[in-house]
Amino acid sequence: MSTVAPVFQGESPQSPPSYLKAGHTIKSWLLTGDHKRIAILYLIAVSVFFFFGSIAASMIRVELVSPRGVMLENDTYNKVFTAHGIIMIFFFLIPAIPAVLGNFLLPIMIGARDLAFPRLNLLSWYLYVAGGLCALLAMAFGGVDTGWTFYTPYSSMYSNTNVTLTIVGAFIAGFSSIATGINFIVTVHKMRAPGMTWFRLPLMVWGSYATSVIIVLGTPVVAITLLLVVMERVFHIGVFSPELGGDPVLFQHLFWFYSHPAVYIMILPAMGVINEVITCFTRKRIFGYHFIAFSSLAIAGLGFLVWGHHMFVSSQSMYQGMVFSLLSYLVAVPSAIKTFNWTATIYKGSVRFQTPFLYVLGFIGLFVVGGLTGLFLAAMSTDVHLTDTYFVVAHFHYVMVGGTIMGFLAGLHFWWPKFFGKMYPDNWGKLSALIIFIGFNLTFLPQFVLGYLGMPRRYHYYYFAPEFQFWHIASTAGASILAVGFLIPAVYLLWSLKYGPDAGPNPWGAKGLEWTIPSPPPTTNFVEIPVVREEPYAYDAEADEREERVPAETKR
Amino acid sequence: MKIDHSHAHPISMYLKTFFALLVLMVLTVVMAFVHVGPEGNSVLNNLIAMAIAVTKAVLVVLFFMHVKFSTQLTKFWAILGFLWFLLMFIMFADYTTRPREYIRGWEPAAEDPNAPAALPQPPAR
Amino acid sequence: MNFPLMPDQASNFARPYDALFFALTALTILFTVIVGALVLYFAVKYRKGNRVDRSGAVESHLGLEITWTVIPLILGLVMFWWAAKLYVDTRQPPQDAMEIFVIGKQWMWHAQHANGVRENNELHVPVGVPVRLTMISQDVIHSFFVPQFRIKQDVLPGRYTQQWFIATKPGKYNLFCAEYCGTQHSEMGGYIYALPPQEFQKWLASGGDKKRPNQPTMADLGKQLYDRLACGNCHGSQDSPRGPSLYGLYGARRRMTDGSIVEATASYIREAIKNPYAKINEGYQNTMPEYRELTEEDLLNLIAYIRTLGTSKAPGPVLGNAMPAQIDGGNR
Amino acid sequence: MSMKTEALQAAHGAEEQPLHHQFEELPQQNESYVVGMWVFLVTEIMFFGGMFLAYVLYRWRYSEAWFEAHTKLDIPLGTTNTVVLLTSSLTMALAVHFAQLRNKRLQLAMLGATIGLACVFLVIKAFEWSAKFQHGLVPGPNFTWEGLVPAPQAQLFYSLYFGMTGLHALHVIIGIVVIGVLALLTALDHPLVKNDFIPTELVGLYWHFVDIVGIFLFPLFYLIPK
Repeated sequence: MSTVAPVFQGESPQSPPSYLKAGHTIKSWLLTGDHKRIAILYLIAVSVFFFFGSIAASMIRVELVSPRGVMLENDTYNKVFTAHGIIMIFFFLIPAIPAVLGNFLLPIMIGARDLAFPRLNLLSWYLYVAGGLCALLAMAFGGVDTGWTFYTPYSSMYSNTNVTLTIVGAFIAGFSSIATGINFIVTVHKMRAPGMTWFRLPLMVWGSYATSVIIVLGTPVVAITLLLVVMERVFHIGVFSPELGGDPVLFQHLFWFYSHPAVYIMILPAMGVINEVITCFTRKRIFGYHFIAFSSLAIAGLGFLVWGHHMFVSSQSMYQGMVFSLLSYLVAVPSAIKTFNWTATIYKGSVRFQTPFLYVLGFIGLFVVGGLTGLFLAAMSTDVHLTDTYFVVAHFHYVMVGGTIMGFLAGLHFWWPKFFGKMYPDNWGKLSALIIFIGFNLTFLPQFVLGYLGMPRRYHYYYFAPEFQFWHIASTAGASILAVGFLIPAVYLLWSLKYGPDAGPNPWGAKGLEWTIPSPPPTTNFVEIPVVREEPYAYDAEADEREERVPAETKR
Repeated sequence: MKIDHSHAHPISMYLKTFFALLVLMVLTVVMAFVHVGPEGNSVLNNLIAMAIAVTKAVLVVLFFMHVKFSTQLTKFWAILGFLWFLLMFIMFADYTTRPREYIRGWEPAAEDPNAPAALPQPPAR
Repeated sequence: MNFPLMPDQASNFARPYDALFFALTALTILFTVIVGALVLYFAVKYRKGNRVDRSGAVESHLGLEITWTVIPLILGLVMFWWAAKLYVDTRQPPQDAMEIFVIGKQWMWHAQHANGVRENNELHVPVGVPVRLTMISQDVIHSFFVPQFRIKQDVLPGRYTQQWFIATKPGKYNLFCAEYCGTQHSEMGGYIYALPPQEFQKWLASGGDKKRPNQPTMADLGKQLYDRLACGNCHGSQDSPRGPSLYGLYGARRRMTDGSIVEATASYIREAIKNPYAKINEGYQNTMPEYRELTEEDLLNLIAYIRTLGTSKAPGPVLGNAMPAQIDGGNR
Repeated sequence: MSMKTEALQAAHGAEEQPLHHQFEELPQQNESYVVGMWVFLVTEIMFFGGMFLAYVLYRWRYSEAWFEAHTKLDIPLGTTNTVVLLTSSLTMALAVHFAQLRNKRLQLAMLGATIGLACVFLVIKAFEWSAKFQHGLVPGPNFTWEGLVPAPQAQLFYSLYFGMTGLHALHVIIGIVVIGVLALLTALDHPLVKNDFIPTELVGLYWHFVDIVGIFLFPLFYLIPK
């Protein structure tokens, strides 16, 4: 989006210092109100949690190589997969894109100096860290073995592990994401620059807005549900245990009322990132802007009406199951719309195969598989056989890892030069994207077969059915490739911070307000609030090609 | 909007609202002891109690919380929460239809002429 | 090491299930290939510097949008209908199904045949005969899963759930617990043996694997318990002032003190023993003690015995699968 | 839009409401805070909503037990408490009113009255609860129930009673702290609240929400028809 605001070409002497240089003390970071610094704090924190979660994942994969296990005890294994689930979902996938990329970019994209409530933003980071520490403490000292779903009555009456502390951690982290959600909603409503109408917003902002709405409407419900579990556990007063007169299925209803929409909390921001990256690297306007924008809201709304498809075998009534199955098919449509629109966006573009775009290609491929295998689970009778098996595991990893993490990496590679003003080696980036894509498919395609064969999830041993072993070995082999794929970016991104060439304000030749300001941006983002006069994604592939202008693509 | 005085409303508005709330308060207590509707059926009483509570809440929201005088945006968010809460009641589709699930054949197989003869007969005595 | 691709088709549900599964698989592959091929083709054809016609690109096209909204929608609705129909079948056991009772507990499956034969972590069923499992859990939620039969049903504490199937092929199949239930969740499994009917008959008559023929049936055990607990003191062959008779109770409709009509199903009787105050027959006081210490196995035996005391003449459709307290409170 | 903070303040003198650095103008700032508070209240509604849902489910399932169990609650005390809460809502609304008029003395008086009424509410609640403790109506191993309806169902009623009124009381306590801090800052002319009625308005919104929860809890627990 071009604006009347002056476009800086690098840091000129009169421009204010970058946010990275606005103070060097630890205090200036830990007490900052600057959304960009908070985003960096989040980036560090979620990376740490991703690391812990990955360690747990590796332990699971190694353990399953043999039908009788390799190194872990029953209980340890249960604690490890619970740790993997809780860390990855509550402390990585949910905050990853909104709190890192969204925090950094949302105000800049709409032409604001900061989020509406900077102090609340900082508070949300502290809540996140506090919640994460609670969960880590619980896992370090004794562990927790309920699975991330905390199903009652196991979690409330039977488990002898640190359930309470873990729930307190998830509870606190919930308020962290609520704080972020409130901040984003108000910011999008009230802080847009003049001329930045709703339909000029970058689609990532639409995605973040829809996500925030889900967070605000859903998270409190799981918070109260988990609180009720703690009450039942600690005081033996409760509403879920049949011994106390309750109904354990009520927990599942309340839990999935949030936790199904939570899937969209994880995937919608990633879809937003894809819109930004795909337009830049095809030099095309997005195809079907309005359809993509409204499909985000449709997903956010419909996503609240389909939670029962997690419960087809839970003994909920057959009639309720049918309603939920039907609605689940409806929610598949907006996702299909997005995918087809992205495909049409590439048509007649001027495609540049650079690292972020490779991640986008990976995202589309994996998300399509992940989304379509969701149809098996929304169909009532196929779900009966496949639910609680590795098919489900494979399905949601395709959506969560193939979708959210690919989206996160695409965004991280796209905006890394904006974050730090440094460029990473593109060839290493491409290599890692390729390795991740291959490793991912090797890991999780076999799990579809395993699930169909009947391998239940959360199984430590499978000596009852040793024929599963081949597929487990294949999966573990893929996982080791995937691990290497994740390590490479960690290395070269850190390397680039010190040794990377300067990126300049707009290394990709991208449109959007964030590319009109220096990299890294100054603390107040804009010297003067820009006035937006153009439609979003004002790319022109034809003109680009005609001029045969090589966009400011950094050579290294 | 430059001067804060423009936000202020007359004190009488708050007092009137408060008075209305007290009246409704008395009404709801009285109605709890007056049975309405058919014998053995408390649906109407419950509806009345909830209607009064909702009215009170609306009064508080409109006047004490100034939503009557606020922007469209504020109104939207003020309404959304109360509406979305109602969505959760979808789960009653489960609880109300559970007993409707028709399960054939709880009779002992011995009395069932269709029972396969080769099968073990449950003991008949 | 072998590379299995699909589980055996060993029940009546397996074939129709697999038809749907493969239809969905075909759909998945089709759309993945379409989208993948288009994306790659466009990306390569329109790569930077490649001299191709780029004119006339549009940024929206209502016809296209409607096309790719409606086609997935229709396909989705077809799949929904197909799957829902199949699902309804799996939830409705035929009337003549043979009954087996299953109790899940941390961490084993316990099965009881009506004639008293019991098995742990194994279940023998006849081929070609509809079998209905009535299941309950003694502690946490478990899930009864037989991949080769394509069936799975959660087993809940405090409430009976059911599952039915017809085994179609003799053999040995996996039995898993599919709902995470604690430390030895992965070892809470075993095997299902589908036997030809005659063989099954023989197996059952010989007292199962433990070879204890002529052991007491479930109803016998129930009778013993009934006598030991002296239930007959209040619930004799005639209604007494202390309690109603249990003769002809099973399946009968009774009026409760709160005016509701309750149908005496297994779930109701279980609740009435464990928690007698929940529903009280009209004309009686709640003088019955709570028999909370009875295990699920005891309860099933008692119910089996009460069933032998006769059923009402016209049972009518029985409502099941509801929550314990209001199960069969039915007509709210 | 391009008016800068300094220019605004210069034009209106020190009396002008302060403009925070991330905002461009006062109406934008004021509405942002109010909308933000309302979005927070939406989360509060959903938070209490989960419990209300459980309440409705079990009341519908165990309606008789619910009626029996509720007869042990003290209707006069519950009524008094709800009136106390309504009155505190009025004083809070008046506190906002005087904040808008920049009448610091009356604003502080109204905030003080609100805190006082909130404390009265808690004291009455404490009396109610301690009576339940004495009668063994606290859910848990020591729950004692003599009545026609099954003990587990009555216990479920009291679980939800203590859970919901407890959560509500927690909100009242938080409210007392927040109002106390607000009064302190106002008394000290702290820049956060000086010449700005929005903080008082936001605290007011929160307090009225607590009142609304009370409005619903009262008939749901104390006035259950047969």
